Amino acid sequence: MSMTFLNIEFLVASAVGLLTAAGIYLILRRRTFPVILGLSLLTYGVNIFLFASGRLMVNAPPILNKYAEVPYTDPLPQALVLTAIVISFGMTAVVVMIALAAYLSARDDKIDMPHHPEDEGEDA
Amino acid sequence: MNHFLIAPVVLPALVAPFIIMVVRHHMDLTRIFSLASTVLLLAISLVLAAQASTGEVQVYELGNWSAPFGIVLVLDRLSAMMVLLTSVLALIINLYVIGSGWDKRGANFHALFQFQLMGIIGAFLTGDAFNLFVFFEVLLIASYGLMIHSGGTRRFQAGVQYVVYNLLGSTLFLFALGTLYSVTGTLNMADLAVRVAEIPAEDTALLRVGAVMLLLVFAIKAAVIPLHFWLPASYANAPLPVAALFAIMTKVGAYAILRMYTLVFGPDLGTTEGLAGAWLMPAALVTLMIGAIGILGSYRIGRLVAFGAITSMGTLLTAIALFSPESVAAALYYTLHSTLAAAFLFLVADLISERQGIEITAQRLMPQSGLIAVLFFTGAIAMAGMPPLSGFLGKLLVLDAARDHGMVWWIWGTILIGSLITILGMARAGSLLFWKSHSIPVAPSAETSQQPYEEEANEQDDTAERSAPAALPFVACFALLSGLILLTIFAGPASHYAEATAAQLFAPEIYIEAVLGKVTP
Amino acid sequence: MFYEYLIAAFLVMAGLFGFVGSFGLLKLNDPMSRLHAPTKATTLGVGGVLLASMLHGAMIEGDPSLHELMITLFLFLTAPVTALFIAKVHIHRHETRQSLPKAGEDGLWATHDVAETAPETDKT
Amino acid sequence: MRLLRRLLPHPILTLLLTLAWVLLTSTWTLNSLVFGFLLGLLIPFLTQPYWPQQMRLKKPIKIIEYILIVLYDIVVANVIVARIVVFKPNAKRQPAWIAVPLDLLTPEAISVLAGTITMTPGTVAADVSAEGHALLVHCLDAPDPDAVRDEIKQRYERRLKEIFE
Amino acid sequence: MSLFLIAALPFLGAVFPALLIRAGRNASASAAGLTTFLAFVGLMLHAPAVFRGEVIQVGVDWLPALGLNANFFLDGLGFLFATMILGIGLLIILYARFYLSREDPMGQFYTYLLLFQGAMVGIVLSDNILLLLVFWELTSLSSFLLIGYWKHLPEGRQGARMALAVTGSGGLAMIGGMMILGHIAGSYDLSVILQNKDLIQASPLYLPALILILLGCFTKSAQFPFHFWLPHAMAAPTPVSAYLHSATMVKAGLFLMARLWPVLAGTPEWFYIVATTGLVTMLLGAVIALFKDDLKALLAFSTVSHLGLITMLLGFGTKIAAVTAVFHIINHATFKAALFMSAGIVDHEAHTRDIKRLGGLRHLMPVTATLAIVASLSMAGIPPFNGFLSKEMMLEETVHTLWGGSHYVVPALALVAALFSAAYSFRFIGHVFLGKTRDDYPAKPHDPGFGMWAGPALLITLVILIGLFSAKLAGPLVAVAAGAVIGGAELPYYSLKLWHGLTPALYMSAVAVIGGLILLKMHAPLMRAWNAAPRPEAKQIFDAVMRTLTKLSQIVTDGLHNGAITRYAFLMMLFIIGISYYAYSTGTVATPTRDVQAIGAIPAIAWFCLVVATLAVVAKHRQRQLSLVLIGVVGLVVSLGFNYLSAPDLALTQLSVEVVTMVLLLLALNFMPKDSPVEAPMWVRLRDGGIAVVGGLGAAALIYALMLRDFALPSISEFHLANSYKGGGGTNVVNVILVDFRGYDTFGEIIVLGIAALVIYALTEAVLGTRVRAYLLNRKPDMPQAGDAHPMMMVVATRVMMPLALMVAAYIFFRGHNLPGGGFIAGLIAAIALLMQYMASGFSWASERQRMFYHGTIGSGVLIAAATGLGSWFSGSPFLTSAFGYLHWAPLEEFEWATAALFDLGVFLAVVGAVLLALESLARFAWQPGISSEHAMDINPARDDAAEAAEGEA
Amino acid sequence: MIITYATHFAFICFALAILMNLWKIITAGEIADRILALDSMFINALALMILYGIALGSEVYFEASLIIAMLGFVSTVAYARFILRGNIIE
Ligand code: NA
Ligand code: NA
Repeated sequence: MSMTFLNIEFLVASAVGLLTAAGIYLILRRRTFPVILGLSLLTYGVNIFLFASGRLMVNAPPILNKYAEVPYTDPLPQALVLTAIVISFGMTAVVVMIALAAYLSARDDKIDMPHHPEDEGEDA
Repeated sequence: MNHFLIAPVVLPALVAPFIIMVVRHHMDLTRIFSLASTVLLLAISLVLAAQASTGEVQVYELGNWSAPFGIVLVLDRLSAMMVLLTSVLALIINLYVIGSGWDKRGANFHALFQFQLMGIIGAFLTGDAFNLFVFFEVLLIASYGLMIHSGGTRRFQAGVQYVVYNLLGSTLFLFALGTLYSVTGTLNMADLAVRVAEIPAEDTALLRVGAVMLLLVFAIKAAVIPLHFWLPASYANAPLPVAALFAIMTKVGAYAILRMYTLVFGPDLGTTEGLAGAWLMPAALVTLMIGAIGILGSYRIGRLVAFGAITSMGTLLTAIALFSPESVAAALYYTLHSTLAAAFLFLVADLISERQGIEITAQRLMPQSGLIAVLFFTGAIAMAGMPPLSGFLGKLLVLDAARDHGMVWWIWGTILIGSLITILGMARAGSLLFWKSHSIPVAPSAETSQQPYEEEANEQDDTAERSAPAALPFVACFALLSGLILLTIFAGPASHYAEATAAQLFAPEIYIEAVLGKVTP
Repeated sequence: MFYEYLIAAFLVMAGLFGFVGSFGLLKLNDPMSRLHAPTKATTLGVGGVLLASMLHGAMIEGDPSLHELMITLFLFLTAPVTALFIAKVHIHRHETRQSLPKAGEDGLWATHDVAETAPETDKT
Repeated sequence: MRLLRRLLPHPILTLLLTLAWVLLTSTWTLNSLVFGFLLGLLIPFLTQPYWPQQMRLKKPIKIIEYILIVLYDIVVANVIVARIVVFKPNAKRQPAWIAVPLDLLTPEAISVLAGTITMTPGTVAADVSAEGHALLVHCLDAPDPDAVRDEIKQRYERRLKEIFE
Repeated sequence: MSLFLIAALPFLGAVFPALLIRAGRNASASAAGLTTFLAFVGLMLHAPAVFRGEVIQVGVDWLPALGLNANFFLDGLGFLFATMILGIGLLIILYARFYLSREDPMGQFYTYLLLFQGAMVGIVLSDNILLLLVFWELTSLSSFLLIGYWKHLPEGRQGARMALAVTGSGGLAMIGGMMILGHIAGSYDLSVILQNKDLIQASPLYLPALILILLGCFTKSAQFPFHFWLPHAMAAPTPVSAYLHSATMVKAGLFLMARLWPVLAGTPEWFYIVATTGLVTMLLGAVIALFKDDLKALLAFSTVSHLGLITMLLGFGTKIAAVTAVFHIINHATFKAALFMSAGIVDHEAHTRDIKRLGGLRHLMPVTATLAIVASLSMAGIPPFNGFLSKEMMLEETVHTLWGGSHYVVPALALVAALFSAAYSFRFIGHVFLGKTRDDYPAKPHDPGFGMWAGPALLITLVILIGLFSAKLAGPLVAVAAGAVIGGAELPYYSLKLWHGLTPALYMSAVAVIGGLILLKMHAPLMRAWNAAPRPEAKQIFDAVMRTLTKLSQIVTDGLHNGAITRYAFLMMLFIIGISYYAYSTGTVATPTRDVQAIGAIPAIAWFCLVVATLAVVAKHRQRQLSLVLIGVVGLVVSLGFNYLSAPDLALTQLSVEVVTMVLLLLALNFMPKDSPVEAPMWVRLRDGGIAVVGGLGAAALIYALMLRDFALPSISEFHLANSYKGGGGTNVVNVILVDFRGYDTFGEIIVLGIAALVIYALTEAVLGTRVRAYLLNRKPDMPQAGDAHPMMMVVATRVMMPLALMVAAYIFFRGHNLPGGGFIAGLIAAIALLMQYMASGFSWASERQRMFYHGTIGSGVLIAAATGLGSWFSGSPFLTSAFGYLHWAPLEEFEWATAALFDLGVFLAVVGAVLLALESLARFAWQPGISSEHAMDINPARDDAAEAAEGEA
Repeated sequence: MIITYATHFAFICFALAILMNLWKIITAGEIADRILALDSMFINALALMILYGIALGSEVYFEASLIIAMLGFVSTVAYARFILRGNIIE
């Protein structure tokens, strides 16, 4: 337990980094489904990032205690993350549906669009 | 308490659910309510503009919580101008959409349209950085719906890309906000300005990262190269009247850059020095050029106009990147112009593609060819920034503002050469679409119906209704054209307003004081 | 003091059963047997913790609450369904009509009773 | 009476829900009780369409006995199973499938039986037969499958039959 | 008449023909003619003042911010040009009325023509160079329309685009030049600029400004090497050629050089650029003209040559040369417009303009022949016609011009040019009108009606009269115009007369005429040689350039925007990381102010789970369902982490969102391939991995650094903690922030959710309205299906679970203000409770029984939230101001109420509606005729046995 | 004091259980095993959370456990239904 990286900040920061990295990697894949997975991971990453921007505290939930003077963690980032979670849920739902619609219409779930540069005749 | 500030946000937020709940199945009623809402919105915007034109900055404390603890709406000249612009555009496009029957080609158009307006206007009015994020998301998610309105394979495919790309942008937004909050401990923009100014010089790196990430977020919205890739495919594949509405969306990005980088990270601030200046100008110039090249290289009408929009964003951002009162004034004037011009050309493009399909090739003469040709020609002039329309004046203002900048030759060269390429591209497209058609004999045949998404055309769609020429779309087009003409004739007053706005932006103390009260050092 | 020992006993028991449940998941060598293991964790494992928690709340903190019972209720309601579904997955993928005992007068087990409920599927 | 039936479609459920509310809030006040009761009225009313048939209990009192037996079985069987899991080599273990023919008819009763089988360690209810007249049970270690089946029928099914049918 | 009105009249006039399209040819021609005539009269009213040397000025501010003012002024030069523009314009309007055929849209023609006319008048009257630019570009645009007027002709379209490309680019260069000029002079007003010769010529920016402005002038006036567009513009109807390409537009460049002569001319740069260009153009144009068989092409190159001549004169920079230039402008306009019109008449009557198919026309159309021959002689420089006079003066000037130290270069080349000029003029006469009448004309030529030859006749009269009485007739005009050109300085001595004595110029003229005749004699062999000689064909080069440009643009555009979002996203990441690193590296970092916090083993184990699961998602992402399971692990650990780090609300939200998301993804995955193929080559995967690692490291380092530092100033959340209970009435500060301090965010957030559901619904409608529906209906499952779709145990469990879950939702809802929970989480739980029912008993069974209209639920949620917010207006407070208090109803204890709860109810409803609408929409995709769920469960012995019994009885 | 030790013991047991679940999720050859392991992980996590509540003497972690008890089931059923039927709502 004396290893220097065994601290909350390191664990959280590395989790952010890992989730972000995994998210980025998957977003760069060529099918819609892995991209959606990547977006999910990236969302975790950024939510934790935003959460950690209020610094980290253990056993100090921002629920006011009428009876004792206790420490409270920063409630604001929590509220922000809540909003962000909800919004990204809506976004995920939409992107899943559009991806599905695209797949069903084109019978192909490649995320890169087929490219048809029409060769036109002389244009004058 | 001046409730007019919240009115343009709440109004569509009430009308949209009302439409969904009560009149969803009655197209006529839906249209009436949607249109009424847009008209009312315009009226409110006019009142707001009148109020803002006194130079006073008004603050609306939501939930009665004072800044920086609650969220505030702030009305200054800039936000009033943008709200007014949005309302004007909204009304015209609403008319067009109703006239062309686009709103009937899929579900929930008007509700999404109202929500879209709510998002855009909310973004212009808010004085809170996180709330800006929320309203970005509102306007984005509504735009996703509008973008894929009525469906179609390519539209869905482009839709996926549009959403994914913007989700990346939203993620970056959160990274930026987290960083800024973590450094400063606040979210209110005025408060951010105060606190950022007090950041000690020996610990600026993290704030700089946050500031630049924020700038990049807005740059994505504003389609700055190389963050613009979302734009061409999504605008070109969206229903073109929707793309016309989207003309304001890129401006949201430009607006946010202006707001943040005058109010919070002002040009004189040492902490964030060089963040925008270092790359925004070259990027803006490349944007302009790529857009112009895209116009010449487009083989589809929607894509052509989409690149036109990119070009105008390049010009606009060039002006913004100069970051002087003159250049910002020029940028604001150009914003008015380019929004109307892009929307105008998108609507004309829709008139064309409804009749001839989306390809820029010579085809049989379309119905109402003459009138549409005139519209296209004027739209092209506007887009290319040729005289006599306001685009030329806007460009001259930008060129003039760049006179003393170190990169003046690059700026002038790019703007002028970009204009030339734009002209060539527009001339090419116009002569193919309108002139070459005359050399093709009129032969009525069954296979000439060239609906862009014909294979997936909704069975419920009444194709007869689709092709029936209606007056309302032309009314909408002429309304936009009149807007451009008015902007040209009254260039003096308009640029005067822009100057006053720029002056207000470059004196952020008024804004800050209005939001936070007397600032105690 | 008695309660402390009681609570501790519950906790130790809970820990042991919880551990054994997941250990079984690794140790047992056939999939259907592995399905048995988690029921341990649910019943005595979590049950022990819940009991300990209730006792702890009532006796140590002086804030008696029985809401842990709700968790128990949910677990007892859901665990059999979970097990059923996982068993059905196993039956679906690995068992045949022959490998299972005869289903009495009904002839076959519901999971294998495909034709009646779904359009024909060809295994490709 | 009909009005009462409409207001109180599931009196047991209402009771159960009121109890759940009190348990959840853990506040033993009149407010809580009243509020919980109101919700206990409202929620069954809202979910009524999903309960097409009335669930009838013949001998509700027997439930308590049944629960106690099951709890006892759970504790005992847990220990046995833990021993099997930890100490008995896989090779010596004798897993088995058992088909348990059912006398029970109502879905509720069958479900409770299946739940019981699963919750008592060592057995898992894995499937029902195509028309619901038998249960497929898997045993972790059953040298004598018939004994297990008989125990299920005797110890649980019989009691459930009394309670439900 | 005000100059404003003169400038505006043509534009007003342009409106009438457009409106009168249906009123007939005469109506639109009269409207056009009348307005032009009015403008002409208006102009003439100023003549006395102009000839007195006065300058008439009017002005009004237009865009003061820029210095762009609507200022006009009229001096001699402007008067000369305006007279030409309006005067010849009148003749052209008359001519065109008869020239154009019945099929041609006359209204359009006059509209374009008057637009052009207005632009030209604007150029010559502008007293502001920015205003001048406006008109300048307008001429390009309107001439584009005029050249392309015959839309069915490919030459018209191509010529129009070529003209636009060349003159447009010159115009844009000129914008740059004008901006610099204005910058140097400190004003864009011409009257100011013209006063600042020394300032301008001393400026280091003089040369760039000069070059840019000249680019504009040269392109417009078809100077070498930009001359090639002009002949192609001849595809325009002849009235257009006569007007634009002889008299007016091409002279705009000359006008501007003359206009700016006082401040730009007189430097060596000016001389060498302008004079040389003019000289080369003059020579080249003349040579090419000789070998053109097309009448209009011949005239076009002749025009090029004459424009070069005038340019050269202006380039000399001497006052006398300027006078000569002005004089030649007048002369050229008269004879060249007449020639174009004559050529047009020939074309109109004989139906060909090909010289090789013509000849002997003097017998068939004597009037036309007379007019054309006189004009040609004038062009050839034969006395006594006006062309002779100015050409003589030009040759005289060349003799006095030193070029690169040599006395001979300029006169020699000018002589050659004059010689060729005479030759092509003679050819025009000889090969068209003289010789024998032929019998193979495409049509039988005869003189047209008076209306058509009246215009050229009037011009020819001028040609002769100016030639004979030059000093009297043209003298004053030349004087005032030239006076203006040289900037009001004293005019040099010159005399406009036929006989100057035996001057070098006279000898040169004689040589030119004789040589011209000889060249004409040798025309046939010369023509063969010419045709055999290799030479660049401007049109082909231009077309090739344009094609290449277009192709290149397409390649660049398509290459950049190739639809590959994988690459777009990669570039985006790269850019973001790069710029962010730049921002970081240019800042300063101080030492951390906070200590790290130690932790125990459990969080470390949780972290380990997260790491392993995340890596596994990446490694196994191709197995789609498996990666969803793994994401489930990630979500669980994240929720646990939130809980551990004092964020119970977040944990609850994350957990419930997780479930709904999973269900959604599984529903979608049902239709999609279950695996992703390996597509990217190894290097791409490595590249992506590289950027991912860098991005991840960046994010990690950033948040780590942030966590080790304190807020620069105390966070605003201290206020929230302090006021949550006092001002918000709740002890769960997060919830109070959500529904009160930042309720507006939450308002936006539920709208996002609502919109998401609407989008999904609309999308479902759109997809199911297409042939996809048929595909879905006939779709075979791609995995083998098990029996028993709606298992009995699940259904029974759900029946108990659903009310309990709703109870939990209620519990979570009501306690949210004070303890973890709230409307959003409650909404999700309620939605999941209903979702369980869907999963248990199937879509059709469940949706038949649901009483909610999800659209309505979403709508009511948003409306309730908004109405709660608006409620505060009644107490005069801002939107979303909350209120709370305590109620006492005996025998109950105190009840706390808060408007925040009402707001939260809105949130609740919106969430329930949105989630269910989304899921229901997805489930609709899966609906197939085979799927029915008449009963809640598939197997129910009680039901079946009862049915059997009933059957048995029956 | 004894409670503390007992709690720590239980913590370690459940933590090891979770690690074993993770091992199974990653390595199992059969999707049913993975789902089972995930379900177990949910339940072990639930136990851990209640243990935290005991260790910290706090009630605020209760709801999360409640939710896990309710919702872990839903996702498990969804995963399983997906394999059984493809369509999880039919
Ligand atoms: Na909450
Ligand atoms: Na809440």
